[in-house]
Amino acid sequence: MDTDPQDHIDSPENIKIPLAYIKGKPLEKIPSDLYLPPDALKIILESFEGPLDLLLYLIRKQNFDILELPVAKITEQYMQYIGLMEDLKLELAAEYLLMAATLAEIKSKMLLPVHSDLEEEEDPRQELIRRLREYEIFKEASINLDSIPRSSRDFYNINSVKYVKTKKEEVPEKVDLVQLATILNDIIIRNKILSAHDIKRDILSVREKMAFILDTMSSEDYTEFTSILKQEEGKHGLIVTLLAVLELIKVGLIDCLQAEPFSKIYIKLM
Amino acid sequence: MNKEEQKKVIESIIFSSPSPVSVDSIHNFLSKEHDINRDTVKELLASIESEHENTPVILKKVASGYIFQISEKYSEWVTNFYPDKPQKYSRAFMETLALIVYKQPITRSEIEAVRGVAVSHNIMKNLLELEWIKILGNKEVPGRPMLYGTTKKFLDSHNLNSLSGLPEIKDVDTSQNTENSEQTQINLNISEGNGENDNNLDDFDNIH
Amino acid sequence: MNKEEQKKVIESIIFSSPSPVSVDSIHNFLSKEHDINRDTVKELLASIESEHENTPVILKKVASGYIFQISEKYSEWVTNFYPDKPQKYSRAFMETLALIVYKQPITRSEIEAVRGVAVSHNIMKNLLELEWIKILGNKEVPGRPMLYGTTKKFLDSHNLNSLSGLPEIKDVDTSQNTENSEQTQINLNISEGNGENDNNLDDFDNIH
Repeated sequence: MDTDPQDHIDSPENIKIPLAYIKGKPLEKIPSDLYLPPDALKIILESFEGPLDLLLYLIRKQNFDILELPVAKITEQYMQYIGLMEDLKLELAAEYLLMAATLAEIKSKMLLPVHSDLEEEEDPRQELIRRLREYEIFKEASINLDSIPRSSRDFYNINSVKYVKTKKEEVPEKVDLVQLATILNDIIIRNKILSAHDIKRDILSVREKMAFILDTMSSEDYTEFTSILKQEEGKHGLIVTLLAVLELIKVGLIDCLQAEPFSKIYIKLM
Repeated sequence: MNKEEQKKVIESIIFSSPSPVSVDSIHNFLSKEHDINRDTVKELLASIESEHENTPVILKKVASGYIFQISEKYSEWVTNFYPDKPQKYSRAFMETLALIVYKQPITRSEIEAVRGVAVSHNIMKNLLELEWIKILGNKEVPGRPMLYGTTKKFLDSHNLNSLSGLPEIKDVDTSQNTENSEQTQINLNISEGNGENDNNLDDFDNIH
Repeated sequence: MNKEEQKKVIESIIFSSPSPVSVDSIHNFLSKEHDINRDTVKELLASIESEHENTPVILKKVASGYIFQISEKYSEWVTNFYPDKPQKYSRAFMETLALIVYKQPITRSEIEAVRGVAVSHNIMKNLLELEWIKILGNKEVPGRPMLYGTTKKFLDSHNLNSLSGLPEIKDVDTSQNTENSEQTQINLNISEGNGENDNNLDDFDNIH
């Protein structure tokens, strides 16, 4: 690391807050004589569940009252953490940056002189305080929820005790005859496409087919896969079309839907 | 078939079942061939329950019915017998679950609003696969997002009869509630819906 | 821990296990904290076994160890309690059946030619066991492959008097038919063949 992260954390007016606890001992700064692998720090920083979690941590560690959120201090510390995360090239979720902007906005609003005629105006911190309190409640609830007895962890159900099935007169399930007819139709249609003849190879390239698909397809409506097949292209055409579709899905240009295995496949432009 | 025999049939059914067995399903089954009423089934279950009281195997009533369980006293032995540690769920998983449990019916974006981060697809998939949550319907707002709630299986997995058995949560301050009158309304709509959900949602109402 | 307690621990372990528990694994576990030898474990198991002898749940020794099982006497009740799940036929099964129904008499390789994939042995076996299809004879081509067709039982179990009661299939365009003259021949109207088993054979005879 070229920048020593402790510069960010230990600015003089800050109360020391541990970065993390290692074996019960608070890690307040990164010891300069000890090489802390960036990966380890990454894990510490990644353990926050999001910007609200990070803010709550900063508030709680310093025994601040949420209701009297010291925005200036918290913002500064928050920005230091963000800086640290950026230094470590952690992929910063957009939510962290959004929160940074929110904090900056609140901070600047707090600096504006309060007009006596605007007394009714909301405290700019109010919404954030509400969100923090709400998040804290559910964070706590999740911890409590995790601690109540759970099956196969704290107690054990006795289920599925085996038994020897006695023989029953089995009546086989009927097949749906209409479905049977539809299936035969499908086979015949499929077969038509597959059994076409005399295709000259090399005529069809996957690239070309991709272009064709992009050209003919709409981004509004889904098109059924078999409708883009050309009978004269036969089996080879089917394969090339399938490859083209797969390729287009891979690069994210088209969207593909299939309700269940073997059902029709629908595609549309993204 | 005398009562002792009936009890043994009921025991066999509960032992062999992969999930808790409801009074109704036992009653439906036995009444096909015998003249037996629902209250008698309940009496028989109570009798089985008391007979097992001080044995390593106890009969337990949970949300979706009756199931045999290793008694608390011997659970620790069982835990120690198996070298594999039971699955631990991530914080993100538990927080998402907590929001669904306490704020159901809730949409994914409502969960995200409280947590301040996106809910991963995997967590929702996992919860749905565990059958701890289910889709209750769609919220009548643009986009008609899906509304999630907990299932009986979630309660079963925590030895609960209803949501009211869960730890209480602190009140999110009252300003929040009035602001969210819309949600209360949706709540009502769903509880009118389908039979099975009713209990869950009623219980949910009780919490608040 | 006295013997009674040890028995209860063993019971709990076997009850909670999804698969049989071996004497060794019980012995290893108990001997970690207690002075117990392998023979004692076996004695305890024998004692548990005899205690459960006349209960609905018996202790059973199988190859890999001990497991609780519903006693034979109550197995029938349990079997009846669980209604058979309706069987779901696979797509491959349905396609094979469709071809046999509409294109009979047909050989296996003809089915494969149309479907483009091999027909699994299981599907043919299954259809024959259901007695929905039967062997009508051999096709007079090299190798004399067997020709399959449907049975009266297939018609009966689908409430049909004759094959003409089947849903019609859409007209396949003619180019296909002419091109595939062999198939057309086989095609030769089964719809004429009415109902009775033997008609199938008659039709078959007519073709050749």
